[in-house]
Amino acid sequence: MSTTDILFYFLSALAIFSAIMVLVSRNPVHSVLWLILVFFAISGHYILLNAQFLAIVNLIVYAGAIMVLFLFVIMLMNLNAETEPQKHMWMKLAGVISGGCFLMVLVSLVRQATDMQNKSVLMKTGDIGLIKNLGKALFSDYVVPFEISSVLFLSAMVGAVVIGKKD
Amino acid sequence: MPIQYYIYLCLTLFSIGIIGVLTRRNAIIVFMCVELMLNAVNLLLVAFSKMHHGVALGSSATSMVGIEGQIFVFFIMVVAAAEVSVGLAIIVMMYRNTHSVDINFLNRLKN
Amino acid sequence: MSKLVYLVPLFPLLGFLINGLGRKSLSKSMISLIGSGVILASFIVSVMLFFDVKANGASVITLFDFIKADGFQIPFAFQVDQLSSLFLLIITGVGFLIHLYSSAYMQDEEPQHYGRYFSYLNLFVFSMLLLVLGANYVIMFIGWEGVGLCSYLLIGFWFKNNDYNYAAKKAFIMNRIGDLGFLLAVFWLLFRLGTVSYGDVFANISKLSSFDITGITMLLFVGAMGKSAQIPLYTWLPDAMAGPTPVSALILAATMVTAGIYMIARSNILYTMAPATQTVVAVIGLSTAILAATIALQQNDIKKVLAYSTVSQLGYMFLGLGVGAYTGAVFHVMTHAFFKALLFLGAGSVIHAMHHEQDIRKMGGLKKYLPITHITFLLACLAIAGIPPFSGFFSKDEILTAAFGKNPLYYIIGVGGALMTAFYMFRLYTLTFLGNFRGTHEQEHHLHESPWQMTFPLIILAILSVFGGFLGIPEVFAKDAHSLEHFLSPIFAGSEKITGEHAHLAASQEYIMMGVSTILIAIMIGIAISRYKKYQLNTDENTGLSKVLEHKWYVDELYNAVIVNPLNAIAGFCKNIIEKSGIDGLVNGAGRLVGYGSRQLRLLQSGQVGNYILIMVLAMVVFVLVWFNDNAIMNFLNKIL
Amino acid sequence: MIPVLLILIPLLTGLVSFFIKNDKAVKTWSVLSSVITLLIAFTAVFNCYPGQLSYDAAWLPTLGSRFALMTDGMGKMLCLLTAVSFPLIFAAIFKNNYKQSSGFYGLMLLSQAGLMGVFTAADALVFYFFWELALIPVYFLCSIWGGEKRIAVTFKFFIYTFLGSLLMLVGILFLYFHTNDHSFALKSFYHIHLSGKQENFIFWLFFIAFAIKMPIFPFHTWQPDAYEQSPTATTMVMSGIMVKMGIFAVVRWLLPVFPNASVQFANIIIILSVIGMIYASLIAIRQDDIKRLIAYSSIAHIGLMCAAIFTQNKTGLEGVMIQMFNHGINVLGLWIVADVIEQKLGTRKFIDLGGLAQKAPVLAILLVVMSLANIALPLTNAFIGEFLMFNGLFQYNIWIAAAAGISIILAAVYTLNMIQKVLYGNTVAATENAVEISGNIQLVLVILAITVIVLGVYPQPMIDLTKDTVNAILVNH
Amino acid sequence: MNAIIVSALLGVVMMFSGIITTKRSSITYTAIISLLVLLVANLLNTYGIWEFHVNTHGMLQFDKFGMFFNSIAITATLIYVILSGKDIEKTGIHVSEYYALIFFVLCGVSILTSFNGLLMLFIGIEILSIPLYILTGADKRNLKSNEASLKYFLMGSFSTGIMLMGIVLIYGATGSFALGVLHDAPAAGLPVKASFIEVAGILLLFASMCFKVSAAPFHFWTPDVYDGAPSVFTSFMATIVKSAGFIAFIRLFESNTQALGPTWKILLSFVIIATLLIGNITAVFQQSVKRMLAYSSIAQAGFMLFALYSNNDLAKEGILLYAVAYSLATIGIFAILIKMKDYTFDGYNGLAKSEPVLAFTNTIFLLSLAGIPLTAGFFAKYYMLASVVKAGGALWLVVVAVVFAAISVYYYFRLIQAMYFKEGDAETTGISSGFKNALLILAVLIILFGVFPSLVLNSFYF
Repeated sequence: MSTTDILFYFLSALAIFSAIMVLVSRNPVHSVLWLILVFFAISGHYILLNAQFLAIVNLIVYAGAIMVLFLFVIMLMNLNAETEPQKHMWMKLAGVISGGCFLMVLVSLVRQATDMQNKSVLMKTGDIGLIKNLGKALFSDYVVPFEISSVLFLSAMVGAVVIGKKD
Repeated sequence: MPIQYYIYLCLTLFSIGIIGVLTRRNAIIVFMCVELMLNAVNLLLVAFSKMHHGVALGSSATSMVGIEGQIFVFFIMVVAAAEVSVGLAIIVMMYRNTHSVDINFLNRLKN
Repeated sequence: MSKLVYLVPLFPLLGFLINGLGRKSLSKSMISLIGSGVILASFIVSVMLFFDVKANGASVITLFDFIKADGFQIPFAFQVDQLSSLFLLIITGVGFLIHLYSSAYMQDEEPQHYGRYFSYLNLFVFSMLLLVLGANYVIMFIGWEGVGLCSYLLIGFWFKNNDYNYAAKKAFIMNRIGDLGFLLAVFWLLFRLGTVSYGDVFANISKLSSFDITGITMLLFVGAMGKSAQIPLYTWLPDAMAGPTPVSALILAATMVTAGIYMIARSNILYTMAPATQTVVAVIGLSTAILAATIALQQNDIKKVLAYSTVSQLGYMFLGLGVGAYTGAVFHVMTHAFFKALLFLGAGSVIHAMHHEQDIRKMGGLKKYLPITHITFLLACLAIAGIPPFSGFFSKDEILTAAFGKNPLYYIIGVGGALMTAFYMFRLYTLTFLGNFRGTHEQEHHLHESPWQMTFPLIILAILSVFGGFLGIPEVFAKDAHSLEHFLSPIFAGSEKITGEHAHLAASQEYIMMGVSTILIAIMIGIAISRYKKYQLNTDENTGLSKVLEHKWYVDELYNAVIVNPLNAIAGFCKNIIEKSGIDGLVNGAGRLVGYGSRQLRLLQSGQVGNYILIMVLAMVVFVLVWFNDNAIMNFLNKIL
Repeated sequence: MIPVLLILIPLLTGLVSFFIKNDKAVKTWSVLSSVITLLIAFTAVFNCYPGQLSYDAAWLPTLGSRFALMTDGMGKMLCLLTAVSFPLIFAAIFKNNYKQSSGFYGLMLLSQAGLMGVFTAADALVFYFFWELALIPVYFLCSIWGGEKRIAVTFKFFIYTFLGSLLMLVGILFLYFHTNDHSFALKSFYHIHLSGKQENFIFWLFFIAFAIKMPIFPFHTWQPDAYEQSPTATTMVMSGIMVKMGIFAVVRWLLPVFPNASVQFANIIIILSVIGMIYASLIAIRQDDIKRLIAYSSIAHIGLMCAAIFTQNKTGLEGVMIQMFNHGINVLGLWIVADVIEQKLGTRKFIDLGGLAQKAPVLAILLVVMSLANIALPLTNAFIGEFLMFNGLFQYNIWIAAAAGISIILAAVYTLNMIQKVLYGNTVAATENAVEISGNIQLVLVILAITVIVLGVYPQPMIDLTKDTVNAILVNH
Repeated sequence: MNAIIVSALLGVVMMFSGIITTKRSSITYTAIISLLVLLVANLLNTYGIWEFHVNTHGMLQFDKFGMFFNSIAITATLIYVILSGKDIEKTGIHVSEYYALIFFVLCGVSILTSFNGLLMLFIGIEILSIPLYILTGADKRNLKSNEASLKYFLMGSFSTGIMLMGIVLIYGATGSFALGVLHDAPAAGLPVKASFIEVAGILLLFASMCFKVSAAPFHFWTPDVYDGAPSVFTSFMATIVKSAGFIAFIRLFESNTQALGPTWKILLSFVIIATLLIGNITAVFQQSVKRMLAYSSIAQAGFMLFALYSNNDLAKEGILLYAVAYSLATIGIFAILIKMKDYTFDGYNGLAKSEPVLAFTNTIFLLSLAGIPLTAGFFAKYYMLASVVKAGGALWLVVVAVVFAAISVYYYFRLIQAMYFKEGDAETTGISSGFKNALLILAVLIILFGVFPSLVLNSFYF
């Protein structure tokens, strides 16, 4: 077992464990922290896949900006384990079972997928994940969606104003 | 690393996200679970992109195949960021009016 | 001459229109003048036609195409031949007398009702003439239904009284049952032959199978049952006495009820070729004759007695038709028209005098108050009882003799009926005219003979009743003296050819039969007179058979129990259960189902985001499962669709 | 051009009348419009302009539908019926006062336009359009001016018939894609070739639509309620003319298009119709309301027509043709009488009626004439039609004819019941002060009565008028 | 390209218009003028007269179908603003922002009519959705509006997650986000079921698209959101946005359905029947007209899905006509609804007496929705049914559909009954004669398209 494998398994286990902890934590603040851990694990995966740019962005944008925003909101609302509402047991069970079913059917589909047999992921090498290459592609081939997504931000901005501003 | 591993990993994370959406009542946590789903997607995208890249490298050493996957991840992050800003604004607005972020509390509209 | 035949029905039609439209503006005398005048005019034309036919034979006059559809053509055509011209004479002749009689009898009515009465009467004559004149079964059917309508209108003439209305309705509906049979027979003919004209039908009779002929004749006979009041469709006729008495005389004695006989006589070839039907006709005719006669024995309403007597006599006519004595039947129609019209008019005179009292138990001794009525009534009674040489004797004898030739049993039963006829007629006569007056003093005070418009027809009809029989003197008495048979022979020639020459009875045997029956009848008359001469009014209930007879064998009750009530019940069931709960319930149920579904499906929209997403996730799982099992699903769908 | 005028005149005048605010003016306007339509219909019937009897213009080129109209014998006759009925209806209700009468008359005229369109359409899509156009105004008429339970009842009626017509639309679409030239034209439909299974399926789609419209047992339950609750003028349109749409449609769009299926299923349909006849007659016997009685009687009569159509012999079809006209006339008369009684006495229940013959003899006579026509007495118009139809039925099967014949007897029972309970007997509280009918209505009823008699004595022109249709349909077989 | 760029720019213009003027009505007029500009720009592009030349690298592909739909959407928005502009002004203080968001939505619509890859689909859908989350919550004081907004947002982002998973799986199987690759996979000789990953991706993508067009069982957000959102924005969402969703749906699945084999049709027919069932049946017992319209929009979606099912030329023509008919009628109905004081059916009682023009036009709109001939709605439904019949093999589905269409009459006509046949005094506010005239013009348009649908379709064919 190579280092890559070990790292893969470790990061995977970490991601899944942290993800589960996001769910089971009663305290929303803990959930946020566990989620940040998931993001870290995923960033680790990115690095493993030699997608450095995304790894960084993931950390900065997600783990950094977005999760801080979440944390900020939760703190603002003063949410904690005591105030955290809990679903009825049966509803939780139903949720877990149906989510599990969803996983099962998808996994069984993947297992049967013949075209995915014998395909492997290029680990650690490959330079498409480098900032230079991504940047080149982003500002040449993908300039249209890039520009258009500015509209998205504009509307999000307007939205934040409309919704957030006190009348 | 076989692609299946990544697929299973990402599907698992994705499903955990779904389960979270289904089992939690706190709107913020639910939203976080959606973010978890998006991250699972991102990881899978990168994995696929590397897979396709690996295949393409066999024929051409300078191939850029697979880069579109990573670009897509970039856009997902962009969208997610926008969504988060709007979503949190909505949640805060809700909280302002009801002092609650419980989604079960959202039942004035039904039937 | 025969080109003018359209005038015959046209006059009454004009009379109907003038009287109907002008009933408010015309005076009573004007109305009666028009009403009777048009019939007289028709009578005169009929007489001319009669002699024309006698001299030149039959002819068919087509006026226009009534229905010209694919495959067949029904002209509006009249047939003037021996049979129809004879009936024309009876209808217009007796009809005229009755119109004349009515003008006095109905004098008490308000002018507009008086006008209405005459217009109905004219319309009736018009329809009857159409029936008789039509050159095909459809025109006959028009008249056939037309007289049914007129009888409905006339029976229900006094429409304020709901009992009368019921009687009228009953008459119409029972007639309709018969009409359906008639109509089906017409369709059958059209279907097989593509024509319903008498000439074409009788000429192409060989194209019909014996099943067809039997079926057609049976169905036609069903029509005759309704119109001529035979078992089982006879119960309307006694009830129909609700109408004014002249109407009873016209419709129920002289004309309409004999339509069935006319029709069968008209179709004699068909019947001759269908022996099975003939037997049915004979048996039903005979049964009706006896049944009605028994009922007549115990009736107390003067008109009811006459009504059952009519039914009974009609039965004899059908017996005649059934045994192939077509001439005899027609002969009896004629004589019956005379004496039964006379009886009804006489009864009307009595009722008129008694101020609408119809119960014979409350009469008696009217001999001295109503001399003309009395004499004419007596003559009519003798005629109907069959005492020689009155007309009834000849006609009835002809039928019975023919019946004997077919089956002696017919004869014996027939004679039994004749005896009953004699008995009840003279019971009626005795109770009415002999003995002491049993009515109130006031009635007695007002008793008087009727005006000339009423007595004149009585006298004429009495003369006809007495001498009418000489048209058909049996061969036993004088060779070739049966002038009626000679006159009608072209009509029945076809049948004669098939049945061959009658096996004549020995003259001596015939004499003995006549003698014995006459003696028996005379004895019956004697018994009747002696028994009821001293009759005193008692109100004790009859018992035993008398009670059964008084209640007409409970036939009406039977019909109510077997047909009317179940029909009502079924109709009610359809209306209240099948319609409301069944079909409409299903339709409304579909609506309610949608409503119920709506209320239930709404619950799915629980308002909980968690539930919504749960269902979405499950749906996606189902999507994948469907995709996995698409073959099974396709097979299933293919199977059910 | 004539068919276009027949549609356009009521359509435009109808639209205009919405804007006429004066009661009197709108009534006069409507009468005027309907009389002009009648005159045009006469020119069609008497074939004054033989070249103008059809019309064809581009409409939806991409869909293969053309605005094609034509008038064959059957079309002419039904247009004539429509054109004759409306002036008579308007005259009969001239004295009635409706709230917002401009709307009332406008909608009436619109429904006339729809009916004319249905009877002249030579293109399936055009036909469907007018089929619905005739329905919508009637829906509003019934719902606004109807009786107490009008809303629910009309709603049921509307959804029921609308469902039927949607099924027909599916059928039309299917046929359209199976025509050789991708067209909705009648001719293309006549030359269609379907497999047996397809034909059977589509046949029922069409038939159910028509069966609901006619209506045939057991699709009839909307009808008595709708007739009872509608304003009588609308009921006259519905029962006098609109039910003919169903029969017309069967003759024009069902028999020739599905020759095999209509032979194959003839048995079922005829038996259903005959059951319906007897069933409706039985129910009519137990009705205690004039309008409901006439409604059920109408169901029975329509049942006979439907049965006669499916015998598919010339006699039966000829009978159906003229009976369509005759039934329209007769039932119109009956409704007018029912309306008069309701307007004057405020009740339709037999129990509150009686003795009207004493108070209003003219009305009584005319009602009797109409009733006699209703039971198809000879020398009334209905006899001819029923005679031919029964004849056709007899050729098909003697036992079915005999069973159907029972309804002849039952018809007499319920019709005479009605006459007796309304006209005869002694007067009761409601009829004590009844007065004779007045000018307009008397005139209308007399016209109808004369038509009844004239067509009963001399029906040949009517038979000749529709002969071409009958021949064309049966030749197609 | 014009529509995308101009709408984005005009969105910015609208944003700033709030700074330049505080007069609300002038903002509305600016919006109307801007929409006209947008329309002209799009038409110039459509007729090939002038356009922004941008190298999209195959990300976008403009065709007449898409551009024609843009025109429809823009025109519908124009009508919407003309009719309901006053009510947009009343919703809150951020009038210019609302208009800006509407323009951004139109930008999203233009992307959805021209996307040529899953990336643009995704971005387009997000640009379409995010402004809607905000508009739904625009009535900030109203708890219902808050709730609707949050529900919409949570479910919307969840469905985005599903969609992304679908896209990724497809990418994994085909190595591309382009639509063409997806189409070619089965054609390249692969056994239909070979690519399980792709199938899974398509199924998930399908599910998320179903969510966007509110097809059952992904429709749950629709009634709540339509009900809770400010009516004036519900009108916009239920019409223009929804039709755009369908255009995207059809674009996406136009030619790559073979990958799913016959299952595709089974699946789709299940969805169609479920949608028709839930939409129609549940609408029957609604007491609020607004909520009824929400369910009715689900029912209409069921019909629009037929275009997807039959997937032929007729379907594409039909969906355009459907978009026109449905949008115009619904905009009209909502415009009237907004003026009502009481949104329940009883609130409409006697409207015909107090406001005959409103009642009349509303009737026309309802008849159009019900698919009664002589209204545009008839031909819309007609095309849908016709396309399925033409595609063949699913006549039973068509029969089921018409049965539901008959049921739909029930709830549409309930409103007509309330207006015309029931006694009551319906209260309305702020009705100007201009508003009435606009409604009348709209009604005339609907009838015109109902008699001559080629007016719409011919311009599609030029």
